[in-house]
Amino acid sequence: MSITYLDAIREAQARALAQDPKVFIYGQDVGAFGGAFKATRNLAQHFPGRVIDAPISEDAMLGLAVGAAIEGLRPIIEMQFADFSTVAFNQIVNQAATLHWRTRVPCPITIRLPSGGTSGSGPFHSQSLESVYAHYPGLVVMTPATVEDAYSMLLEAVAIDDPVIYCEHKYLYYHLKAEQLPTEAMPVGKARITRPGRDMTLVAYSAMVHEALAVAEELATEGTEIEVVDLRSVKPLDTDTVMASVARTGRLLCLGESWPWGGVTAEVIARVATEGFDLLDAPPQRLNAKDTPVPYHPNLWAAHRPTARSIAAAARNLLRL
Amino acid sequence: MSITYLDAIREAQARALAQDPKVFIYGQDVGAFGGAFKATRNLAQHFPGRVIDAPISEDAMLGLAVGAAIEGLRPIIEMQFADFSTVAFNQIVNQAATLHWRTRVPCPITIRLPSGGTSGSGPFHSQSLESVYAHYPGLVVMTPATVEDAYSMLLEAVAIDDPVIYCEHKYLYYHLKAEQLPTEAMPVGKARITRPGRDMTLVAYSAMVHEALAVAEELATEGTEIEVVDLRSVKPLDTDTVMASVARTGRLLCLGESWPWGGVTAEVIARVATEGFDLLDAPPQRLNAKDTPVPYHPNLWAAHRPTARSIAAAARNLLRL
Amino acid sequence: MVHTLVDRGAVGEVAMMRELYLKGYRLMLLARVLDDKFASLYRMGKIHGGVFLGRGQEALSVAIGLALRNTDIFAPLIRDRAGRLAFGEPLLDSVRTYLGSVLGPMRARDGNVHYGRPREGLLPMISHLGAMISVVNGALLARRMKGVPESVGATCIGDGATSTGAFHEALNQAAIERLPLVLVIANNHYAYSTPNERQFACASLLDKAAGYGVRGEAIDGTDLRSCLEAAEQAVRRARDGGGPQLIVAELLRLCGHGEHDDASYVEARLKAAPCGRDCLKVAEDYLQDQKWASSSELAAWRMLAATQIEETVAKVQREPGPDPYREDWCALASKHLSEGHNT
Amino acid sequence: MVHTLVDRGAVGEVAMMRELYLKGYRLMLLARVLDDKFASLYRMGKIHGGVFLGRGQEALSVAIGLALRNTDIFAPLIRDRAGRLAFGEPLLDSVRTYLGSVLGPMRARDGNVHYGRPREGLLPMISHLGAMISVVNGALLARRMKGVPESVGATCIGDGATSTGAFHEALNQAAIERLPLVLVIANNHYAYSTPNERQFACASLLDKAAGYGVRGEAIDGTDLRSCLEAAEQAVRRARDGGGPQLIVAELLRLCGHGEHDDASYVEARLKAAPCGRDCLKVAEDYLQDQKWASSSELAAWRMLAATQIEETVAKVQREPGPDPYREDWCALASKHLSEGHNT
Ligand SMILES: Cc1ncc(C[n+]2csc(CCOP(=O)(O)OP(=O)(O)O)c2C)c(N)n1
Ligand SMILES: Cc1ncc(C[n+]2csc(CCOP(=O)(O)OP(=O)(O)O)c2C)c(N)n1
Ligand SMILES: [Mg+2]
Ligand SMILES: [Mg+2]
Repeated sequence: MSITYLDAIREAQARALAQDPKVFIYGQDVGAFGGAFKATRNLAQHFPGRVIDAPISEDAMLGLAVGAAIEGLRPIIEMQFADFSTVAFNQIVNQAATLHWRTRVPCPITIRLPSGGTSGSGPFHSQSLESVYAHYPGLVVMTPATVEDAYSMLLEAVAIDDPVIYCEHKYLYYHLKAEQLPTEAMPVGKARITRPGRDMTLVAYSAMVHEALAVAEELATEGTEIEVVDLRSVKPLDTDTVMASVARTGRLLCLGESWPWGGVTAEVIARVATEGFDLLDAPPQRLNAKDTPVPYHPNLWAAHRPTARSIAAAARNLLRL
Repeated sequence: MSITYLDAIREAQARALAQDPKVFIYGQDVGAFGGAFKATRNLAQHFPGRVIDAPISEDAMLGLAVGAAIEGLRPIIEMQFADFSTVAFNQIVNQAATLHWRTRVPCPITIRLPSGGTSGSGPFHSQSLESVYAHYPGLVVMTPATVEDAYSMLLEAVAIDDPVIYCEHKYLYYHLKAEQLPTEAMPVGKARITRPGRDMTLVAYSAMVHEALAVAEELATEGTEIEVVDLRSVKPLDTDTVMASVARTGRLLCLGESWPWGGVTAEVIARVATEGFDLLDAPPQRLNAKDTPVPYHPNLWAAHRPTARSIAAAARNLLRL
Repeated sequence: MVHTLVDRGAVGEVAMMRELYLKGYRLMLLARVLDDKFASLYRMGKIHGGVFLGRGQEALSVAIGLALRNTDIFAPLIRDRAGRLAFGEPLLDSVRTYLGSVLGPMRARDGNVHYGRPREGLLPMISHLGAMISVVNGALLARRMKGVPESVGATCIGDGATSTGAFHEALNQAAIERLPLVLVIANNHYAYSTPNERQFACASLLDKAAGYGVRGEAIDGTDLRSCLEAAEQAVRRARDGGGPQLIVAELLRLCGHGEHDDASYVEARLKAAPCGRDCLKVAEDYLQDQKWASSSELAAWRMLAATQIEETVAKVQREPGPDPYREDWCALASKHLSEGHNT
Repeated sequence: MVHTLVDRGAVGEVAMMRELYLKGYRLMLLARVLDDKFASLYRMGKIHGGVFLGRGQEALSVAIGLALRNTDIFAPLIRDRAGRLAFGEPLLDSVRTYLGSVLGPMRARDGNVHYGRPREGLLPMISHLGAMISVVNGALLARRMKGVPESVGATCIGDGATSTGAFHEALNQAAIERLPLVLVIANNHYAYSTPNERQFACASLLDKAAGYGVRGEAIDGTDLRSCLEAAEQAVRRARDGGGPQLIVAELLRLCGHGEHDDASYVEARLKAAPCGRDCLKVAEDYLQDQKWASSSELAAWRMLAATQIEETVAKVQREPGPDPYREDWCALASKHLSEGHNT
């Protein structure tokens, strides 16, 4: 049996619903239909009354989640696409994210954002918004890159007493497979050394981890050992693991699929530069998507985001190869 | 005669309305009442039908602005507080910011955000959102720190063929005075060396520029010369001027009033670290607000944001004083 | 606080209404005197930031608070001092919040009208208008899911807030789920300086009810009795499974938007109109007409309220403000996930 | 395109309606055959991303497009292929957009239903539902300010989009400014898989009109004649200063939400109901009843449409896709303010 990233998200929700009567799911078409991506398929049947179809009202969807959380429930909100969370933005950043700090009452909400680019999806069905949410206090932002993490981190997200922005990458939904679901997991907030290497640290998260691994493979054939760090969550950001890796390699390249101004790559580099300056044998480098909306056409889309090709070039450059 | 930062904003709008019939102002209470901060006082009387009261509908306010821009007008939208722009977020980042890239049709909108903290304003009337907007492609983000810039940059904002997020700092409204309005101005996108100095570069913008100057004053009495760079606009960000300054001083401290994760200070440091690594004689440093909502009580508010005190400490630390 | 006007014959009815009316009046009075106190503290520079009063809206607000049980949910807005007190909020909460006492429910992290006790069903508003309605929906849905006997949730908004997308999405959401929501619109004819004509084009805000498929009632917000009856009925209907109830009350804000505002834009014709009456005076006249209270009693009650408030303010003024060095500066409940990366 | 049914006596009336009906039918037919072509190209894997069709909604859509002048403003949504063609959009635009030709109006930067010509009053939708209505308002307000003789702006949305805050804010805004907006709600009874019962609780979406103070009309969206008449009247009323006009049409989506969707959730009772009729068949029957067209003419027209489309598709398939190295990768119109900081 083989499990996709998408299956893992469905299984995690099934388990969360089974384990805890306080958990429910609310989102457009999540009920009998099973969701636009089928991430909730059959859940409405197995958990009657706990997988609820929402109207096209993202603001009210999030407001409702906060009210339910105040009453002790643990809602999972599915946005049909991450891009539409902009309509719920106010309730996320000003209502959910401030509740505990203002009142001591926890706000355990999981907001699932089907994120990231896929060919042919265009400017409004491709966005990666992790950096926007991570800037705000009061939110945890997860960016799982593997089937195992998709599963265990979603369970963690539901268990955490704070609003969690769970960025699930649509490109990984079907492309990524695992043999079985994990039985244990790394704690949230810890980055993973996905591939060890001595020559350079390549920091990535979400779908970019796989581009990073491809590049590491490629350069390995040329005798260069790249260490790939998967951040797993961008807030909290595991500076220690990144720093420890840079301490070993002396070189840092950071990857992000979102826009270049600010965001994850800026934050990672700023932290290493301020706290680990002397560990660097060369200027740290970053690679992001281009500073335009995400294009529709495959030709443009492939050129808009970092690819194994552009990453390899940046890596060679950094390694003076 | 003495002109405040707020007067300058009013005068700039008066001049824009007088110069160009395509300009109009739309916002809550901006008409006969003159706006919550009186930034449009008397404008409705002088420009009948061109200073329009809006309902409490931020999303529709921005949508209307985009439609008017498509028809060749140049709307100025006043948000009553920057914090409420979250309700218009979708129209700003997905409608206004993508229009030109998608269709070649320019979208000349000026969005005025009364920004930043003032004592006793609390979590929802104090926010600094420049970093959130700067992350998105298709927006220009201005953060004037002086009366002269408030005036000339607002006129520029109206003249620019793109959506401009104009962050006007509420703390400067009355505190800042000038003798007269400027007759010429620096181009948008150029940072200003507000105070030259050889020992360290202190990068700031908006209200933080004045904290920076106070610290420079203080340390000058001890024989340390701090160079204060006012970014003026955070997107575009004038990396060249910052880099040139760091080339002279070898030391960089970057200030921001917004939250610590990502944002302006991360972007500035990331750029200097990647492009000007060898210019640095010491690890670059940053100082932001704390990672919580902006507190209501003056005691907490003063401790939440960088102050002359905490900045001076960071500067001394960086200078090994 | 239960106040079902079960029919035990006219006499019982009248007796109950008298009791309820008196209770309502005294809470209105307390709220009014408290608001006056906040206004004077503001003028004396004793309050940080803005001050927002409910003057002229006490009858409506108190009626909502009284119609609810303390096990219900209430999300007051900026002009609901009276409703808060009626719902059972301690006088201390508003005083501590306005004076920035660290002992207040928001620990001086938030201020003025932004306070509450979520654990006790009293939801603290965020500033963004319309945003609280769907939060009430969520609390009500949660209780239904948990199987707690149907509790009611009430929230108040102004005429201006009806223009927000949040209002629309939330009322529609409540209607779809047939939630026991009582949504009270206080049409005080202005949103800050903006008059109704610039806020909506329907003949009456009540016309919105049908578009959501909810029951609506229009009332005179200056008349305590109409408010008490309408609120009680709406809450009962909601509790009995009648779904969301909309109340539209006509009244006037008898103060500025905030104490910084002289409200010079308020039209004389409105001040002269029925909606411009002071609900407190209306109630006092009614009490005396009905011989439910004498002028001396009224005076005594006012004294009592003033004393109670002076004592509370004096006590709170001796309480400490927050100490930044004692703050954990952590926005997360999960401390272990905090970055501590705070500078 | 002007089609005012000025009264020149019954005969003239009938002649004009015949002409208009025939024009409408042939545009519906063109849209239908085009949609079928896109569906087959999708199945052949010749289209990147999703394909969204207007099958079953052509009568309503075409009526809006025909009622407008080409100097008016039109913001179509995902199911408005017919309305676009009726408004005067070249067949090439949709084909180039779906096939990703760099010569298309969006230069392959955006795709499928996200295209238009803002300069010609044809606004390209963003995906976020409800977001285009206030943009139409802005265009209309601008024209009023510029003093161009009142042009009308029309836009279509679905039943699901009525739940968005954007819909509410924008319709209210249009009502306040009394803008010549024609807002068409195509109630096809589903939002993706979500039925009306989970989307709103009012008896009819028409009940919303009064809450905004706008005029509303409910029509049978499967009957071309009713659609033509309602659209023409609404546009005229808007142009004559009657303020926003709401049209609520009952119909059914005779395809999946997108071509990836088999729509198995659509209830049989709805398919059997009047709203489930295929507007194209209804029109064909009507044409024959009225002796306005013979079956052989209908067949010939369909052939003609097919040929025209095949030629266009063949031409576009020879056109180049976008070249990433030719792109300026700059989102700003003010190139000098671009950071060029693109990696
Ligand atoms: C979304 C949003 N936009 C703007 C504001 C600023 N604001 C605060 S109160 C107010 C007027 C509210 O009017 P109304 O809803 O009628 O309530 P009232 O003050 O009359 O009681 C405005 C515009 C806000 N709080 N929220
Ligand atoms: C704000 C927003 N939320 C969610 C979506 C995803 N979405 C696209 S189409 C659709 C259903 C729309 O239903 P309706 O408005 O009835 O139009 P129809 O498809 O039936 O023509 C949804 C939920 C969206 N586009 N925008
Ligand atoms: Mg009001
Ligand atoms: Mg529909």
